[in-house]
Amino acid sequence: MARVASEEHELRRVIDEDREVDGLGADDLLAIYRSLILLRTYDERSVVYHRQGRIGTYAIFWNHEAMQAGSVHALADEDWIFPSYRESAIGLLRGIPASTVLHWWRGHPAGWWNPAEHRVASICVPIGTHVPHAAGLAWGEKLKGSSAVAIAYFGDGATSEGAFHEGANFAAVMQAPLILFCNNNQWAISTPLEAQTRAEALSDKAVGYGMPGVRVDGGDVLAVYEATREAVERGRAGGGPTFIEAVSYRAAPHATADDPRVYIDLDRVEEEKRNECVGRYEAYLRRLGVLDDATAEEIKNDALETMRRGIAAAEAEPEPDPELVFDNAYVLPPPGLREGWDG
Amino acid sequence: MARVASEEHELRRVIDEDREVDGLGADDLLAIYRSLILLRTYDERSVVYHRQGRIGTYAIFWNHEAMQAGSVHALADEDWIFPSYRESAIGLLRGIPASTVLHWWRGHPAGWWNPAEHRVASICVPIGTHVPHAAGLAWGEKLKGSSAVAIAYFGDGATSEGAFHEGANFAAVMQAPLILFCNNNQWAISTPLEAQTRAEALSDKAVGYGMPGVRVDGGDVLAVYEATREAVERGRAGGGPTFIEAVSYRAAPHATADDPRVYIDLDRVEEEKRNECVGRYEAYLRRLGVLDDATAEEIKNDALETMRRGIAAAEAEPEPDPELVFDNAYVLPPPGLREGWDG
Amino acid sequence: MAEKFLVEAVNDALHVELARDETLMVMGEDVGRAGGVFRATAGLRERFGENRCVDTPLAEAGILGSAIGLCMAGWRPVCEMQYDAFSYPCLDQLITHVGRYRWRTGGKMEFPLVVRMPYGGGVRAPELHDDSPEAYYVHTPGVKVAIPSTPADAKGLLAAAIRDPDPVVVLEPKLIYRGEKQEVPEGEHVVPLGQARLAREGTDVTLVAYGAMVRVCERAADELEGAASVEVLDLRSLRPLDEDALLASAAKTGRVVVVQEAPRTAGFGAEIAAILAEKAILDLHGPVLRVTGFDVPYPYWKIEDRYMPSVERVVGAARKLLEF
Amino acid sequence: MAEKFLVEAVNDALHVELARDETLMVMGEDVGRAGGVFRATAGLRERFGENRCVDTPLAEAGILGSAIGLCMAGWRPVCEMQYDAFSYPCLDQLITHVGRYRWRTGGKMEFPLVVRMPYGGGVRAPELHDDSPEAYYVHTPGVKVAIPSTPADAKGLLAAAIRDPDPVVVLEPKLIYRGEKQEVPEGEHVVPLGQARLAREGTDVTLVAYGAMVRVCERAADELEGAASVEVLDLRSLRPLDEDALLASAAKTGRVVVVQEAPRTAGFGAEIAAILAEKAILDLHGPVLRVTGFDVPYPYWKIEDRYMPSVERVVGAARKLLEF
Ligand SMILES: Cc1ncc(C[n+]2csc(CCOP(=O)(O)OP(=O)(O)O)c2C)c(N)n1
Ligand SMILES: Cc1ncc(C[n+]2csc(CCOP(=O)(O)OP(=O)(O)O)c2C)c(N)n1
Ligand SMILES: [Mg+2]
Ligand SMILES: [Mg+2]
Repeated sequence: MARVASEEHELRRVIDEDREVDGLGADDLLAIYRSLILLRTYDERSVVYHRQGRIGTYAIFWNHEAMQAGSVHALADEDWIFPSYRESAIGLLRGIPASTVLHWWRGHPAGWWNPAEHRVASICVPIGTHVPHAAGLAWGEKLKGSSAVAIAYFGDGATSEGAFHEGANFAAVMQAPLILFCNNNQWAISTPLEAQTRAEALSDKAVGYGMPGVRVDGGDVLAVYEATREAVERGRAGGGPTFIEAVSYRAAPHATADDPRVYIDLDRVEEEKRNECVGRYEAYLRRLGVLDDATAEEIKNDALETMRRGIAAAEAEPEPDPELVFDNAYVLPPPGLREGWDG
Repeated sequence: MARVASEEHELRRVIDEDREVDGLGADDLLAIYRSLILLRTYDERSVVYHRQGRIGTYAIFWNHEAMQAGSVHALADEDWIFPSYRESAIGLLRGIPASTVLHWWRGHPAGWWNPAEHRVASICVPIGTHVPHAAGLAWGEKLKGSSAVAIAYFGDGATSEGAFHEGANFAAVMQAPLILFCNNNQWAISTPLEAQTRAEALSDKAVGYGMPGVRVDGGDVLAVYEATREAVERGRAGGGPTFIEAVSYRAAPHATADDPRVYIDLDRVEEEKRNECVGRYEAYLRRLGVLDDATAEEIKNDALETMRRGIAAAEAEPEPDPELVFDNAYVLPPPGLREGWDG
Repeated sequence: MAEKFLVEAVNDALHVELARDETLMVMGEDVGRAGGVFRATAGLRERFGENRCVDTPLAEAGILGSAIGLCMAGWRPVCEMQYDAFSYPCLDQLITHVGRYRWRTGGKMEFPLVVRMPYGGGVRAPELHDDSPEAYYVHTPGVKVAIPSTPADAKGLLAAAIRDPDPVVVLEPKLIYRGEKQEVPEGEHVVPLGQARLAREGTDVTLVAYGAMVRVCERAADELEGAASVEVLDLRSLRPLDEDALLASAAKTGRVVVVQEAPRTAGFGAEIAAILAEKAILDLHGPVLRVTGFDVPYPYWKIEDRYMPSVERVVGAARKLLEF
Repeated sequence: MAEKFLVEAVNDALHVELARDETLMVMGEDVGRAGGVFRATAGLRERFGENRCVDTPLAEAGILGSAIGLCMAGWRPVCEMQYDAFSYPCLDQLITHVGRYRWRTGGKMEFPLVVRMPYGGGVRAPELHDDSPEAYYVHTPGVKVAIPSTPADAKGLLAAAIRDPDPVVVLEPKLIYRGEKQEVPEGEHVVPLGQARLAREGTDVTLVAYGAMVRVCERAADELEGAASVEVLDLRSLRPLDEDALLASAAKTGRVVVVQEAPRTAGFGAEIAAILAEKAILDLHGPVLRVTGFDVPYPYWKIEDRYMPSVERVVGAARKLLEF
């Protein structure tokens, strides 16, 4: 009976093994730290803004920062990012202003960016449905002879969707340079991983698509970086897609509207919180002597300042023109579109 | 990188290894032969009937008989069969009259049977979409405490569909007693297997669902029987679903409307035809001394007679009442359904 | 009778029906452990066990497809789609199989399944949490569609859908899930499919609506108080449709405005207008007007109120008709 | 000008457009090696290579979903769905993404993709090879829909769809794929979206149709010759819709019959009737009548002709209207 050897299921780790990643100098390590802090700060401030009624329902990504920052650092600027709602702020790492993402969560049209500008696709709300988009983009870039790769982020729950399956298979068949990045935080809202799949590991799915599948500790930003870098290199070299399963844990509610107490084991959550990804990396950098208090402080203040300016800018934005109801749907709108409009 | 050991990809064989299958006596072997001949005869006659204009477009299953007969013989009467169009006549092995199936291909309402009667679901035309049905049925039987299992037939092409994926995953998560029987005839109309998947073997997909996956020679009716029997036993014992990849070759056109000459290698087809499944089994039985000329002749004549009577009965059936347009859609039809009817 | 929110009435119906019929099961994403993201299925898993209130994998086509198989095994599944727009992955199963399987069996088998989901806009949510997909469902042969606008009807129509031998899609207006508490009959309560409700009687103009738009019409009626006597017809079920009630009201007032949140083109409002154009042409004192959403993606929520049919737009249409 | 079958005109359009625009690519199941099950894509792979005429895996949502990504990479994909009913698995991508992605980018990106497919009944095929799904498509915001009824229009509308900067679904009536050869302009030929075609001029009654139903209406007009002067309006595109042509014809004849193969409820015929009920009410001499398929699964082919709108049913409706 076909099965994957169990050593394949071991998680790649860097931090806990106190390894170093080839080719990463102190500047790189600090850049990664900066990204982690920016994301963490974005997330924590957003929860506060939500409580203050300044943004709408918000999907928290606390303890997911290592997966996002680690993987993005392995990309080149030409590479495309396809985020789900869980990676709503990943564009910050590509220069999208915090105010833009805050606008998105404020239901303001200014929250929508031009994907081509930063090579960050629109935030995908319906689970797994962006995987075929990313496959098509990666395939299309390859057809053009470009060296760009694409990365699609999705959760453990997404692997149950037909769209994920069709996209993964397309990527494999077309040998598209796509990284299928699975954030396995072990929950899909209230549904635990064992009610989602019987696979021993989600990375085993790769075998059925004929693509490499790897598993990393999703709380280890350097392991994520390293695994993604390999996948990017493979894709750029014509080796097709890679499935990365990053194993972590959703240590916060699914979203601000969710109350996990009815379904989650709070002790486990506390345990995971103690091992959260930013602190782990920070301790590692301090062990290495790359980070000192002053630098850490400065980076955190920068991030806070970015958020302060972001929310101020978002709140300073005038209320949107209702005419935007009609503006962006068609290049050549059909006549009669405004039938019944009272504007 | 996760992969399945290559010995797992070897095809289970019985006939070519001149093995015998435990527990199968001469009567069983002849019963299987009878089924093979019935299916073969149905298929060959249907192609003739189509040429004669007596049935409509028809999906040929020549050289698929071993997969169908071998697996059905491993089922008990309580078990459910979910056929695709490629297994249109599989119900014959459960006592559905040939005339019924011929009606189906004649576009006559008498071609639709009551699935509950023979535990054979309706022929599924849209690819892969019956896999979730079979998963639901198997799960539902299990919930009732019944010991029935279900088998769903689908092609290599079907494994690309989201519906296949969602159904397979449901079966695994619910530990439903389902056999996912993949007829890998290496073509989906004109699309060859290598344009369908990059998997080394379709059975590798099982790993990603956390279910056993096995590979058999689809031209070897006893290997198919044996593999299915194991899967049935596992399902009945609470061991959940099994994926069976039966490797064969589509040695006939996809359907009567298809002209494979534009896309297929005809030499390869001729080679496969020489090794077709009924002849292989017949030779085996003769080697074993289980089959002699007289018995073979009688069985073939019986099958021909079944078809003669089947087509006669189908053709004797009165033209359907047009009122059937409205009859079967709802138990409690909404008013106004016949608005505009000129009957 | 207790006062309940609409979503509580849904929950009540599920409790009552699951207790009444052992073959009933509820399934969907997060319906079990969490009791549903709107808590429509709260308490069911605790009371009826995890086999009768099932947290499924995240796969809408898998949910609806396996529900078909469950029907074949003798179960009556009530499937939840978490939100309107997340039901689209199940459209293939719905169109291809749910609406056709009974027909395919020559009428020999029944597929008494229910698909229920929160639907509609106005809730300040990220995109794809706001759609009104009823036209996709009602255009699909073999499927019935019900849409309550009050807590009592939410309970009664869901019970009717559950007991109906045919597949029924029940769309629950999430905007008013916790809008206003109203009396809901205790215990078994069934509102037959196919009977419209005269939410308000009047003689000058009829406002035809369903779901959350019924309240918009009622408020429009209030606004027109004095100027015109307004009838509000709550369709309650789109298939079977209570054509008699529609035609009777059109005959009485001679003026009809149809209100729907969904995009305009080929929405259910068009069907209502078409029926009137076919069967009430001599009764009409003026055009049949539609107040609808627009043929554009449901907008960013900061401006969603301008997309949704408003009291003003409905009043405007009614006035136009009255002055015609 | 050469005489061509409708499906040959489709093939011609693809040849011309692929040659004209290097960013165009054709993709779908069996479009390459086999040239399509109806041979609509014959010769493309040989001429333009396997990268511009791609045999995809068997996955409709995968096809349409990856087409979105291809657009983002600068390609203009023309996706084939092998048959009408096999397009349903792509509805989720269509509704959720194809129609919304441009909007989502604040109007910054274009998604100039085309989905084309054979559609409609009457071809003596097994089930699910006969559907008329236009209502699902035209109800979907952000998407345009064109349906040719002649070989020349099949070429011209497909070219227009390909050149249109928005997503367009083109439904090709397979019943008349090889119905009648007609003149088709050579080389580039574009029929703009949104312009109806007066297939026949008349003064007493208007028959409104599209696709294969246009011929049924023409035959009905023949039948009524002498009894009435019949106008036949071929809509050619459902969105954008040529409302002016519709209203002009209704104003001229005062009597309108709408014909569609699709199930009746909330089909596109309802939209036409609703527009007339809204904007032509004073022009109408009688009800707007619909001749349609029924709200049941498309039937077994032995009796499909009784489901399809027939010349008799159209003539009957027209007579009823003339006698009203
Ligand atoms: C197609 C679809 N179905 C349902 C939902 C509702 N929903 C939002 S998040 C979520 C759980 C997703 O879990 P997972 O894929 O593990 O990602 P995570 O939220 O854990 O990052 C669900 C069911 C949706 N957004 N899209
Ligand atoms: C959803 C869907 N898409 C497309 C088709 C058209 N179609 C019919 S058979 C076929 C190929 C199927 O190949 P495979 O799954 O390998 O089964 P086989 O025919 O080889 O037995 C296709 C594309 C269909 N029936 N359903
Ligand atoms: Mg998750
Ligand atoms: Mg095949």
